[in-house]
Amino acid sequence: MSILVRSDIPVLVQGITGKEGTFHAQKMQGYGTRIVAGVTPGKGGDWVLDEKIPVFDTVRTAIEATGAEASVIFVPADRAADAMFEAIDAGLQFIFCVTEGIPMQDMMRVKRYLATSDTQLVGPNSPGLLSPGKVKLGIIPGEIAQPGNIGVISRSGTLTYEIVNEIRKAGGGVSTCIGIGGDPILGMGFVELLEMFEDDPETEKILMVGEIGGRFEEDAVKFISQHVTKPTYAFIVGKSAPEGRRMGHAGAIIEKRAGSAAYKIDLIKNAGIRLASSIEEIPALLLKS
Amino acid sequence: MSILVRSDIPVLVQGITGKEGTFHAQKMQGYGTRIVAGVTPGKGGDWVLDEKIPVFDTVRTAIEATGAEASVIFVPADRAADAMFEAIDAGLQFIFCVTEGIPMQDMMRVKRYLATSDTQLVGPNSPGLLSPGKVKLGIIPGEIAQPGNIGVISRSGTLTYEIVNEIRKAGGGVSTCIGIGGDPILGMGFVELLEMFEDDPETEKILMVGEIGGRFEEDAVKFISQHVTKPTYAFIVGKSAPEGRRMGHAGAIIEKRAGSAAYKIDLIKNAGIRLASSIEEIPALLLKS
Amino acid sequence: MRILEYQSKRIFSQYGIPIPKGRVAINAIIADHIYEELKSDVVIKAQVLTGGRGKAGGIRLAKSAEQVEELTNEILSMSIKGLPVKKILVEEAVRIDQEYFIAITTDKDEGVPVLMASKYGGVDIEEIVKGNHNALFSMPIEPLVGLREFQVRSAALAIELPKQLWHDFEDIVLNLWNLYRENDAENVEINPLVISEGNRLIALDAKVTIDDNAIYRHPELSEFFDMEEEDRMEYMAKKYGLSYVKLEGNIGCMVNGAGLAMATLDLLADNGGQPANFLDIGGGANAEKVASGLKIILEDERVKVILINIFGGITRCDEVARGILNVMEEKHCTLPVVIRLAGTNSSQGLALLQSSGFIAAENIADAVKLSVKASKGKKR
Amino acid sequence: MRILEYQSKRIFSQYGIPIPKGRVAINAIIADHIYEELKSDVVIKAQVLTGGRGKAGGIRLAKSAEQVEELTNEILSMSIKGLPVKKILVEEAVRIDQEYFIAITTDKDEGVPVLMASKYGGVDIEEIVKGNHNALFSMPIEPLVGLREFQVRSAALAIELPKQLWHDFEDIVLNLWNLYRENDAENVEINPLVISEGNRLIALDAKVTIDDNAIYRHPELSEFFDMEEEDRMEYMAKKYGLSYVKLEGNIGCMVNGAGLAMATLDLLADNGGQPANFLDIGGGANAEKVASGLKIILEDERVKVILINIFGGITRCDEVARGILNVMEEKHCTLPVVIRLAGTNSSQGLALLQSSGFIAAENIADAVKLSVKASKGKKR
Repeated sequence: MSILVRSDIPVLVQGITGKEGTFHAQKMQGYGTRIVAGVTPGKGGDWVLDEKIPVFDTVRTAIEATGAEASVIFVPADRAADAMFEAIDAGLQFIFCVTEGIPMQDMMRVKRYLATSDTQLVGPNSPGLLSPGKVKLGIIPGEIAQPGNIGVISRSGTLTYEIVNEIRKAGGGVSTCIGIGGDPILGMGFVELLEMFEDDPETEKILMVGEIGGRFEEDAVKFISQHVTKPTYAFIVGKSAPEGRRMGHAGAIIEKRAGSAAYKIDLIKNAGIRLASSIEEIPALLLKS
Repeated sequence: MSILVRSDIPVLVQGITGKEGTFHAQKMQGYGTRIVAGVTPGKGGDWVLDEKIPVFDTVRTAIEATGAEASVIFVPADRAADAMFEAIDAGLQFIFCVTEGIPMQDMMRVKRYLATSDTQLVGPNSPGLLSPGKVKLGIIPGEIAQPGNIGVISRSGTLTYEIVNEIRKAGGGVSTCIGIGGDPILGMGFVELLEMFEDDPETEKILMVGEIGGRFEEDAVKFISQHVTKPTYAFIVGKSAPEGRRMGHAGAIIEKRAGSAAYKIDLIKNAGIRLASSIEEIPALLLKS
Repeated sequence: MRILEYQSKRIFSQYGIPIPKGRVAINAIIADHIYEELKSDVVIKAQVLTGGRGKAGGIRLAKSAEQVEELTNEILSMSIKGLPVKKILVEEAVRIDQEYFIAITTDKDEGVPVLMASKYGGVDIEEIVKGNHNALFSMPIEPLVGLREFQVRSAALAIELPKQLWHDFEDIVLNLWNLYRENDAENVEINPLVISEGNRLIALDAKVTIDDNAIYRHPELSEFFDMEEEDRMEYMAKKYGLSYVKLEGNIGCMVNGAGLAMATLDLLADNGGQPANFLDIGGGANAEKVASGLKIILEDERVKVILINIFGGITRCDEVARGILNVMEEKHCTLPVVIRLAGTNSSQGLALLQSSGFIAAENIADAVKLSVKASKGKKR
Repeated sequence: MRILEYQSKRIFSQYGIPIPKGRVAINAIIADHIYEELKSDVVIKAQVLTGGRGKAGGIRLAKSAEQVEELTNEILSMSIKGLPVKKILVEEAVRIDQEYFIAITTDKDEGVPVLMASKYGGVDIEEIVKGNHNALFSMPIEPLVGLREFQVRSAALAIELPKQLWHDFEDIVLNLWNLYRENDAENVEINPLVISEGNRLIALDAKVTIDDNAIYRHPELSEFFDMEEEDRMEYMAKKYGLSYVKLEGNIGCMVNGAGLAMATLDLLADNGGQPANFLDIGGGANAEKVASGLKIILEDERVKVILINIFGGITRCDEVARGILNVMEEKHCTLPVVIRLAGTNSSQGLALLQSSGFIAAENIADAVKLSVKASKGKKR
């Protein structure tokens, strides 16, 4: 089974009639995911995906009619916060938000509203979740991974594809691969997912792919040191990135807490987590042990 | 012991340098309540109540210096919502808000913020709490009640004084008397306090004083029927009040759910709760049984 | 604070909510002038703070200058539910294809705003809702989040609004929310919101009620507070920060605290008395406020006896006594006055009043009985 | 989007935050005109999007028309941290009794705004804070509640602001919050906020940064987006919705996804290559967007080889190939181009590029090695 969601979870797609929504709803369905409904305001009553999947105007009506428990969001950035509010309000268990470019203050408010609910949010700017051979929510290409025992969590989209693909080419497989999203303000972080991988019987090793900026990796390292017993591996990108631009003194003061790649790599090494120094190294490192 | 607060709880007074704040801080102190600090923005560093009680600019600094756990608020209506936000943010356990006339939308926001905290709010527009011979927080005159076994909860101020005074004159006594406040949007309702009275070893009978409007009494009757084993008495005022003014259709639709005195009285009678039909009747009804 | 339709529409218009063209008038000359300006049939609408204007004949269609004059004069001579019509709104007549009800009101029990909508607008929505719960869409609004677009769409779906109008509807309802939020409204209501000419949404009527407790921070709204539309005594009471409601009887009541005031009224009724008013002077009233309250009662010519019932807590009885003495001296009041003082500083208060000829009562029951007795005596 | 001091101050002034009198100038004639208007000594301040202007001599006091002319010409001929000064702000010189630092910024880790204040304004606050944690007051703001008055008072207390100025300070900071909130700012900062003439608070400097993702809903701010102040390539990238950062090397990189782009840059560095830029074309880029990205790289004369690394997910490799072909034909590019395509529709993409003379790479490692090799070859 995948972490987080069960393989037969009924899924709705917000923004299903848009170009990306349609394309990826098809891909998900093709992979075996139970797409049961779409939501596009003003398009309620239409049918999509070979006229087999009903479209609704609101998330609530979609849930009432189809029992959907999770949503994948492809709504454009200017309406995506509202789509998340709607999904949370309607009581969905899981939201995977693929949309990128959501205004930061919108996302702050979504996150606070989320905290008052039982909904779990992955993203925004997340490629979603792929459990090879079982279920796919989001946009991770299905063909890049095969079933296996490695759990992958990442802040990136394409970098994750690259890595998972290399692992596959080297003969390795993945239990679940999940992207928490590339934005600074996110729903779930590494920690919650590390906990799930630790508890997941199909996962034997965990790979964390991190980046410069933010505190996600720092929190993760702390959690791994204290709570994760499975072998854990890390890869951090951004070593050669120039210092980010300042938003003035206040920004610099705040950002100081966040880490450079060097700082994060030090933390990881000091915690005894195995570190890959390049993409090429990853498959060997994970598969030899 | 009083319900809700222990007798030696350290108390700060927000708005202590105002006319009412000073007057009632003195009265509370005279009654034996442990007033440890006052808060008036801009007056930090002053001393009041015979130069024995320090005044602070913020609730946080007051707590740090004195360990206050509860606040009684006398701040004017236009600043009272902010005073509550500050008290909640500072992590006080209890707030008793005496101020009346707070704008409704302010109070909506306070109430939602409150829900994210562990603070318990009584009021606004509440006379506070009096546990005769033990502790007094708020403005209930100390001399009107003597210690006893009757727990009194009410939406009114002066009506409660009247009733408690009549009980005293008839030889009866009170365990704790508390006013939830006369406003439509309040912190604690009857239900939470009924539960405490039910659990309070010093309370043997409970008197609830209700009014027209709102759903407090309806909720209370349901709770009493299901959870209260102690003899419970009720008195409802507003039988002769004319129908409230409408705010338009929408207001009327909403208000319909709220009750007239006749509706509430019916509920009470049907639930087998003993009802006093006038103030005069109350002492006899409570003391004979 | 309730405000008149034309005032509400002025605010609507500031918030970009479409309304019919039109203006307010106080006589037929102005009404005719507006009619000429609008170059269309007009609707003439009585401006009074009550519902049921249509049924009472206070909303009429005029198709000529003669009709405008005639109907204006007719409506301006009416009283609706006891309220004299002093102003009319003259508006272009709008073709109505469909009528909806839409409101943002306050659910005080839950402490949240509520978005309401119905496809049965224009008629007595309360009655329709009573008979059919599905006729009304209702959704709470999280106070810290505010109205969200998806909630507006849910409403549009529920009232079966044609989809090509969803975008305009979203604008209108979000603006209605901004109006509610930024003006400390208790209630904002459009009934009916109409589809006109197939594709335009227009607010044909407008109701706005502002939270009295918050008026201090909206000085720009005070121009809407129209003394002429209010009862004179209620206006005075509001001005002094007192809570006053006119009733039908002859016993003028002044009490501190709403609960005690209601209990006093109940007891009066139980004893066969008829209160002339509800008057709560609130907590911590000083002599001046007491005096204002008493003056309002004295304005009421129906009053045959005055009952003052004070239980001092935050209010001090000596202050109350001082207020009473000041007014009685100034106004040379000859009415019987029953006074009951208890609680904070009551002995000082009673001492002040001792030599003034008031009827002192021991307790509330006593006070009520003495008042009822006096109210049944001879006229002043 | 960072905006210049004079633009930030224009917004401050819209929000009622007091600033010194003054205006922007682009030459000594205008500067002198402003000096004559102000009838006071003036401060001439270089308008560039970087800190350290003071230390670089970009902020100067002028006490006469001659000085104004001289200093204006001097400053307008400067570059500060590589940025040429094209505009100056000429402001009345203000007496400074005390300097504070005040900011509302965004704590992205916690997802909340933060109110910051310090009594050590005017100098390098970061350094002071590093040495002394008590030097900085910092308090999170609940996003759904907004900044509360008590938080502002807590700040005033922490920075030991004289109490007679608390009321003005509250107004300034609450307005700063409104500015932050209503304009989708990431950061708003006053450093220093000064006490002048004993009792006036004035914002001597102003920094405002707007969230790039939210600029679409603030069309009124677009006038502040000053192309001349931006790097030409960064400006183009922003226009096309691409994420571009100029670097020091000669390998032009175009990658989809920030993570993969960073990994590519890291690998280039590991292999002794020097990237000329970071360029993320984002998710789901179409041929047009790809073409725009490529054109930006081609604008950069330092570039000796182009590395295109695409792992198609939401992005389709055939679209990418089409975009590349269009540009290459249009621009007659003769640079070596290393292309690596994988994932969604990669075989179609490779087929399209087959006959075009690009260097095709198997994987990222391969692509990087080929690019580094090409970058060390002869000049174009």
